[in-house]
Amino acid sequence: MTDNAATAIDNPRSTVVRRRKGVNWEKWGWVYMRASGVLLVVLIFGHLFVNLFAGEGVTQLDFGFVAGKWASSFWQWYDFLLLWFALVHGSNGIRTIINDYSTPPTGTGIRWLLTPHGIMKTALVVSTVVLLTLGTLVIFTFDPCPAGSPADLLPSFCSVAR
Amino acid sequence: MSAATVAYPAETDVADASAEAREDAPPGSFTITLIIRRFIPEIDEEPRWEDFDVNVFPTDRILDALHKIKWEQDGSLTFRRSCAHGICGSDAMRINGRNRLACKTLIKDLDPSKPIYVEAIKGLPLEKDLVVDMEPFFESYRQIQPFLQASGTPDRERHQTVEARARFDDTTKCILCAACTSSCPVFWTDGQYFGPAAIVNAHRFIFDDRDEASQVRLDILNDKEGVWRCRTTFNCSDACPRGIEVTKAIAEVKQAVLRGRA
Amino acid sequence: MPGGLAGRPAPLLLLGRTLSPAERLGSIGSPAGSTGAPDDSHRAGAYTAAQKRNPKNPVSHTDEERGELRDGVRYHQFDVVIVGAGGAGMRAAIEAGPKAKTAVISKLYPTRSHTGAAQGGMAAALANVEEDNWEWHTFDTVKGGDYLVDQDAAEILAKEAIDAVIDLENMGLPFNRTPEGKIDQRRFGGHTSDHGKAPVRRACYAADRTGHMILQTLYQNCVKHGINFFNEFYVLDMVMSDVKVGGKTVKRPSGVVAYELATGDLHVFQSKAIIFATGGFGKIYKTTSNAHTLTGDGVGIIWRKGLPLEDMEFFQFHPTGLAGLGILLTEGARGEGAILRNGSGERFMERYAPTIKDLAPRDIVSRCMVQEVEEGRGAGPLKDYVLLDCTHLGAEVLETKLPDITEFARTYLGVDPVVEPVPVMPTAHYAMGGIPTNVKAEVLSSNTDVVPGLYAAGECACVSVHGSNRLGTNSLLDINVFGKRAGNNAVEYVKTAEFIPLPEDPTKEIRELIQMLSTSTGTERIANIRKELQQEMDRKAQVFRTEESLGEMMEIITGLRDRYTKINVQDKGKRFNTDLLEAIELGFLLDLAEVVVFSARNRHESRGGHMRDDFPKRDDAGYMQHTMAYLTGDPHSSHADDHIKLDWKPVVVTNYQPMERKY
Amino acid sequence: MWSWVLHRITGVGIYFFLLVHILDTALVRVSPEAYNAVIAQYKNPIMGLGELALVAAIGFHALNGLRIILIDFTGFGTRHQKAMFYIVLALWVVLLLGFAPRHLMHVFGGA
Ligand SMILES: Cc1cc2nc3c(=O)[nH]c(=O)nc-3n(C[C@H](O)[C@H](O)[C@H](O)COP(=O)(O)OP(=O)(O)OC[C@H]3O[C@@H](n4cnc5c(N)ncnc54)[C@H](O)[C@@H]3O)c2cc1C
Ligand code: HEM
Ligand code: SF4
Ligand code: F3S
Ligand code: FES
Repeated sequence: MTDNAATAIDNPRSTVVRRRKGVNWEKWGWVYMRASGVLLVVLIFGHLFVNLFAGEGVTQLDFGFVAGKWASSFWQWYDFLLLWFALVHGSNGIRTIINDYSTPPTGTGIRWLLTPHGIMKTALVVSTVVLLTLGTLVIFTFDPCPAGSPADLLPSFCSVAR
Repeated sequence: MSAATVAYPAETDVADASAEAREDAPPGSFTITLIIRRFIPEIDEEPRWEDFDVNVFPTDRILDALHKIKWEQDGSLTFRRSCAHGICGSDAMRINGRNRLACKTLIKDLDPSKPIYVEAIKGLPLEKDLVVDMEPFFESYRQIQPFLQASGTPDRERHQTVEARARFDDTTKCILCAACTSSCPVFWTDGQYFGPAAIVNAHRFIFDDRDEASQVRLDILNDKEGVWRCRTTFNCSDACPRGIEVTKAIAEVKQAVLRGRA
Repeated sequence: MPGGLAGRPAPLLLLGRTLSPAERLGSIGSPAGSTGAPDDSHRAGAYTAAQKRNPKNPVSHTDEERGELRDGVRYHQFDVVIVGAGGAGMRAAIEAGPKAKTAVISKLYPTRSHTGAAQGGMAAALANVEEDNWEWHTFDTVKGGDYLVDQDAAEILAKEAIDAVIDLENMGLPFNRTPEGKIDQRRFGGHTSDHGKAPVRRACYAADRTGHMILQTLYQNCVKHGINFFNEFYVLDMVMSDVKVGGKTVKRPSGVVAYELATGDLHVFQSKAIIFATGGFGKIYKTTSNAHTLTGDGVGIIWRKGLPLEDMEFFQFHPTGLAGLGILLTEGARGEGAILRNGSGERFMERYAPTIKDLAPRDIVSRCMVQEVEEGRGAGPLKDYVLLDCTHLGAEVLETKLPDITEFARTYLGVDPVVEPVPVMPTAHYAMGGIPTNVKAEVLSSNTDVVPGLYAAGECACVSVHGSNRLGTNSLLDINVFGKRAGNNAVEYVKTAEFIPLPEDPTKEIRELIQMLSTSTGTERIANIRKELQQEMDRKAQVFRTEESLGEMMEIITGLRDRYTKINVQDKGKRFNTDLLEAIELGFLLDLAEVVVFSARNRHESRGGHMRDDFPKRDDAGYMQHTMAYLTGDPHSSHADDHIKLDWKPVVVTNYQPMERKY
Repeated sequence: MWSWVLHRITGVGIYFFLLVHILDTALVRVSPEAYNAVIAQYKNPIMGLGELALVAAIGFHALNGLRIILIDFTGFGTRHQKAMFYIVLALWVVLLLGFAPRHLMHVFGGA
């Protein structure tokens, strides 16, 4: 009945579906920021509470305090999770900020690396990887009673064990 | 005056006009100062601020004040406008640091005892005075395929329930004035972000149940420059002269992307 | 954001900034050397930031190349050129674009066109909610137009209305829906069932934003079809070439000349067919619902080419414009029960139209309002307006059924319709007259001859489906029905037509005009002349007209024309010189005002929108004819009598003989 | 707008603290002396104020982060974002009022 000439024409771009291959970093980054955020609230406030608020607050912090905590594998895993979630959350946040304020260069390889954008991104990735490795190693290879240290710096259970 | 090729109205000319305005100032009117960020590409290297005194009524709009300047003092002052009642989207500009339509901003709603700052919207290339190049803005709009895509050629209207129609009502109100996009701090950073206006117009089709290409639009916006760049700063919602809940629309599109359907 | 941070340059990180064109280019990798002087390679054709994001995007850029440069003028060739991107222009483009090489030239971004301001609805006898048919719609249109309607055209309008609405729906227009999911319809002034028996629900609508939705939907579909738009290009002239037809040399349109606002460049668009769709010219009046940009350029261009204009004396004044501003408050307000009151609170329409009172036709209500004010019964400190009282409707009705006008009154007059009456006065609304066309949208050069390849549609055209008074909702219909016809017929035409060679120097006249205006050293301000024209038109040629007032207006126009030759364009630049364009637009306004007044003076009767105090009756014996006005001399040098010639054109009557117009 | 600016600034601030904090904690692997020497720095009054600022920053970032999450996933969140921002500020003040006196006592009071 109607002369639908105008509407009958094919939709010009309906066939062009722009599905990229691989992981969609933006989407999963976004999701991760929110998921980790919720977890971090628990982890960070727990951490802050125990370290800065409970007991004698900041004054109680010393080697003995840390060693006392990490003697328990609960706190080892707790701090491990905190480290990973917080650092990845933070690094991803910094990544978006870098993306916001610096235009990704068009070059590739070394030419990409030598732009401000490339330098910042590389620094970010390197520091994140190094710190994650370092932190993880420290937590799990930690020795609460290193030999040859003055006993008054060590947690009390060291002397008991000795 | 410099040796520039574009002539300015002589100083005396401007002074005369405002003196005139004071003499026979109608009752109820008063003088305000507009400080306008001017840029005339033929002369100016950089934009500069220029003060104008103009006689207005409290019920006048900023657009009226701009017209008075253009018509009585300096004809070279340049801005876009058409409908003069907030329906065509021509005259989005930054007034006292906020994006508004000049034709919907009344003098009495600002503080007339202080100078009023007027400048072009930000983040789009400045062309002249209050005029910016809108092409990048419309380009983003065109990229989200802002048209109904439905198969078949029905004889009569496609049916749609009242509720289905209401689902996308808010985003059909958009007049493409760019107040939102050009107030978005993410858009300001590099101008690559699709921007709230494009997402609003995508929303209008994504949630129209007659449309069959929602997925395509969701894919387009599930992009590095797409919805994920929105940091929920709400500048867009605050700026929208049509009262569209822009950030809400963006959030709905984000959720639809996550769900994988409208 | 707090006012404290207003203004002066702010830190980049937080407040952003406006990039200069050169900077912008720099940041996206411009061609080398784009420093200093602005260059325009970033405009049409060059890529933008968003394009860079996806360079393969096939239809994203709709600007055709910049045209071939010859002697400083850019030349383009298109099969069909459409002037104006309002409802009519874009409806035509949707037909023509996919089938012929088409360009749409518009002085505004398409979505800025004034079609977007229409609120009420679009008429079509869909019979979705109650019994209706196109024949009743035809009758209402003829009667509403006070029998000056060409009835064959009105039949087409009413018949094709149904497809026009369905087309829009299929293109995506979000109409309001009935509970069954069909397009909803509402009542509107003058639309009745069975030849005036009762009001009928005929207006298809989308909230109170029908025009906005139409404009957006049409633009969306132009994007879909990848239509070539030339936005912010002002068409200033139509190019006429000498052509030999049967041994005689005649003038034929071969293209248009456009001024590119961004650069000040002139462009010539050579084309086989031209469609004018430039909208109305309400800006000849001070109080108007029309946009600043509705200066009647298209009608003026046609006029200057010596082609006739039809029924120019008929201008519709809508009763309820916000006083002093002219912003429209829809007829729907009175439909919901709002009442007009004078200064002493009297419901004066009871005196003039005892039976239907405030819902009398637009022309009648407007006249009564003006009479009240002129006889000293106006409201307000200057007694210069009347009041639209909605207070008894209650907040609920106002917020849900009339949200837009409620907002307008609050924003612009600071008056809250819920608690106080709103100051209103008639506002110049719609030009019934314009470029005469036949039902194929072909432009007429006389009562019977058409100009091959030249079309007009929309408010700038006069088909004439509105006669002497347009019914509400019939204009949105007009732009769709005749916009589509213009597009289709133009496509048919270009299938067989050849390009007409351009004359030697097609931009000569316009170059001279621009040269004259921009080097002028006069003392007259453009705005002063325009203001005076508009004020005087409001006083002398508005709702009430007399031999005397019209005569005075002729003198005033002659005087203003003289002053126009001494104007001073202050802006001497090339880029975005809106000062220069306002001067050119003023030229068109003066021309059209003159034709309006001259035609009005010649019609010694009162009919529809044309009210003569000295001839208060309709005179079918003498004047049931269309006015045809021709330009016969140089408008700038002589008095109107020396350069305007008036003629008559018969009205097409098919089914309905003129009757007295009673509601 | 300002919620976002603060969120971003606090996020960056916390991030750089975290970098340093991981490094200083790593000193526990070097020797108790080294660790204690560095950690002692945390106990001087200037650093004490710094810790207060850190907690303030984390507090704001965390509370506002939760607000953002509500905005992202609920219609309620977008509609009442302003009110929620004020709630964030209020909770933040409460948090600091709870933490600051006790912490400052630890730092200055030599308790
Ligand atoms: C406030 C208001 C409310 C209305 N409500 C209704 C209603 O409810 N129902 C109804 O049926 N009608 C209504 N009307 C009337 C109707 O909206 C208009 O008559 C109709 O929209 C005109 O459409 P158009 O396409 O002819 O012109 P417009 O939409 O005005 O478009 C004109 C186009 O021409 C272009 N142009 C002009 N000059 C030039 C030039 N020199 N060079 C290049 N381009 C040029 C412009 O850029 C624009 O794109 C209303 C009108 C107004 C003012
Ligand atoms: C305490 C719990 C935390 C919550 C609930 C939280 C929540 C969030 C959320 C939701 C975002 C995303 C903001 C957006 O997309 O608009 C974000 C961004 C960010 N977060 Fe956190 N976060 C927390 C802790 C941290 C920590 C410990 C760091 C530092 C290591 C951090 C650094 C950042 C950074 C740098 C950003 C990016 C800011 C931006 O893009 O503007 N956050 N946070
Ligand atoms: S969403 Fe609002 S602010 Fe943005 S373009 Fe549309 S009308 Fe303008
Ligand atoms: S201003 Fe921008 S960041 Fe999101 S909420 Fe609006 S698009
Ligand atoms: S002039 Fe049309 S929106 Fe302001």
